[in-house]
Amino acid sequence: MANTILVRANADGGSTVVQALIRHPMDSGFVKDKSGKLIPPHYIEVLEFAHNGTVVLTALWGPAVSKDPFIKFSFKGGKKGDTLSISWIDNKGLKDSRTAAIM
Amino acid sequence: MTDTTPGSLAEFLPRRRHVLAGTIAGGMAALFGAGTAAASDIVLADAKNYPVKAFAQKTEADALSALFGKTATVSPKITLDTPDIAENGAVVPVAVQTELPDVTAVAILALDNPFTLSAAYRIPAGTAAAVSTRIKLAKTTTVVAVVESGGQLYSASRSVKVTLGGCGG
Amino acid sequence: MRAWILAGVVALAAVPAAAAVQPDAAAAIARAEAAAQEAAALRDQWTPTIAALHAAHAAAAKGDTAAARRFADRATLLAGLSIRQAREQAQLWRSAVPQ
Amino acid sequence: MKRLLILLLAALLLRPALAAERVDPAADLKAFQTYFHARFPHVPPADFVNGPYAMDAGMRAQWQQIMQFPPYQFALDHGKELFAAAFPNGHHYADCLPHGGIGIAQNYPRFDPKTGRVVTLEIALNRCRVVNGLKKLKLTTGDMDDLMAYLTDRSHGRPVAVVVPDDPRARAAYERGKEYFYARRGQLNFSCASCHMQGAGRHLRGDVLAPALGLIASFPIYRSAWGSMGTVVRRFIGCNKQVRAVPQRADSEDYRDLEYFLAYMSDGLPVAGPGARP
Repeated sequence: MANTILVRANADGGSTVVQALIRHPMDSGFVKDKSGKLIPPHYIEVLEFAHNGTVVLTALWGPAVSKDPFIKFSFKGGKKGDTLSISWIDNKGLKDSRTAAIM
Repeated sequence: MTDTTPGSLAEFLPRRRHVLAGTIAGGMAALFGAGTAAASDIVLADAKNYPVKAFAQKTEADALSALFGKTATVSPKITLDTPDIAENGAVVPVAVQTELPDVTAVAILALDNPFTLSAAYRIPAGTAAAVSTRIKLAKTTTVVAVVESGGQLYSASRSVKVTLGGCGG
Repeated sequence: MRAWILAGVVALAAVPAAAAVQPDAAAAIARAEAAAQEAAALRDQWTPTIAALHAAHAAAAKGDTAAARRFADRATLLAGLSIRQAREQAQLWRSAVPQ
Repeated sequence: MKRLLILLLAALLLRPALAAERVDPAADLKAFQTYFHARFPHVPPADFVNGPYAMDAGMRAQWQQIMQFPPYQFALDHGKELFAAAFPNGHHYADCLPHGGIGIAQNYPRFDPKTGRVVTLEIALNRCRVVNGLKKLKLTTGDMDDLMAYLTDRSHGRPVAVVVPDDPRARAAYERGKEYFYARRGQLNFSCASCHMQGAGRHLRGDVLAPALGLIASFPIYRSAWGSMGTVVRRFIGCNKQVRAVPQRADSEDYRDLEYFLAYMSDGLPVAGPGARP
């Protein structure tokens, strides 16, 4: 699978601003396909960000989060070159993770 | 996945601030490349505690009860930023921010969606009590932001008009 | 624009009466196909024309000749309207250009 | 015989009338842009490329939030990879295009004097594939969007500079595109102009109709209604269907010429693609 996680983490005056975009259909279970059949729910349940091994945000998502979901938050600390790791797992057990350097 | 911890988020919050539940099987952790172990192991552990029930509720009270085991009071100290009219119900930007102290969680609810709870965030110490995300709205609805601060729940709400629902094609 | 839709609606309403005549579905479908081809050649085929044609074929395949004829006549009529539109617009479009 | 003579005579008589409608793209361009500037005096000329967001403050605010991390980012990254990847024969897309394909999107569509046809950048990419023994890509969705997102991004901010050369075939193509834009079609009897000139800035359900001026400069777009990327041809097909007209083929002369006309009408405006729309 191609990379599903895009992340921008910028250290800025003692805190780090994180923005991430995840490629995921986030099917709600309420939308029908062309043949009129309901597309079963398929969505990210948990998304986690960790900075140097410490969790800085846990997102618990339901099917009402938009397709290709976006999240923005910030945490204290973090400097250029530090490692941020991002992982998600969905309701079908699919998962992905990646690390990014703070800019 | 089952909801192993009723009223989960509240208990679930303080418990895991630092890395790695020792309960994770080494084999699972090995699925991920070196260097990414931290978040990926935790995500697996948290997935076991995913609050399925909270995401299946149809009212604000039921969702909050399932997630936090308590009810919220309205607070002027929460800023909820949503568009007045959503350009497309499939992608509605929502930003929550608060000046309340000791924030441990933020939740976003859409009262007229099929299921009320859209997203919940666990906010560890050191993380700003401010998140922006994008959610789907099925129709015109009240969006509620809930903040857990000092063990209490507070909320703020805004109405969002939706002309093009987020449930259709 | 409203006149067009109105013309379409009025004409459509008139169709069922014609269908009361004992149908010759094959001939009606052939007429509809010819009209649709002419519309296509003018690059102004309407989607409802194609939908009506499909419905006519489907009805004919099920042996419902009355319905087949009704749908075919509707397709012929819609194609006729689109042909008229295309011919008129071949000149009229210029009047919409800002000078 | 007599009838033939009459026909000939009639044809001769009609000629001056046709000649009076001389094709003058430069004059059209001026009239077209003047029309929009007069209708929307508060919209800065370069802002027309932002379509509905130039007309509605509430929508603009949402868009600006979404653009913090635009949903086309995946397409852009993937497009960059696709563009850089070698074909099985070792050649690249860059070998087929002027300036290696970088910073050229503002010049498309172009009139190709060899074939006498209009060539969009999408079609140029497909030609490159065929020359190198590969199958054409779909012109509407998928890898083509990603490639276009990347190439358009590399022209971001450059003024659209589409040329209608002094070649009767080019002028005819331009004129056909113009006709396609202004002629009403479909059961709803709408032209492109009905919505994107007369209707520009008005609300249609939840949408604000984008002005035709600058419309093309934001493509390819990530459209929330699609939940994916689409080329301008994908949008043409959608517009045709919305007015209940059977769409043309994606590589049809009609769409090439229409895109040619529309792009020329946006000459001078900055390339703003890839874009995000509701």
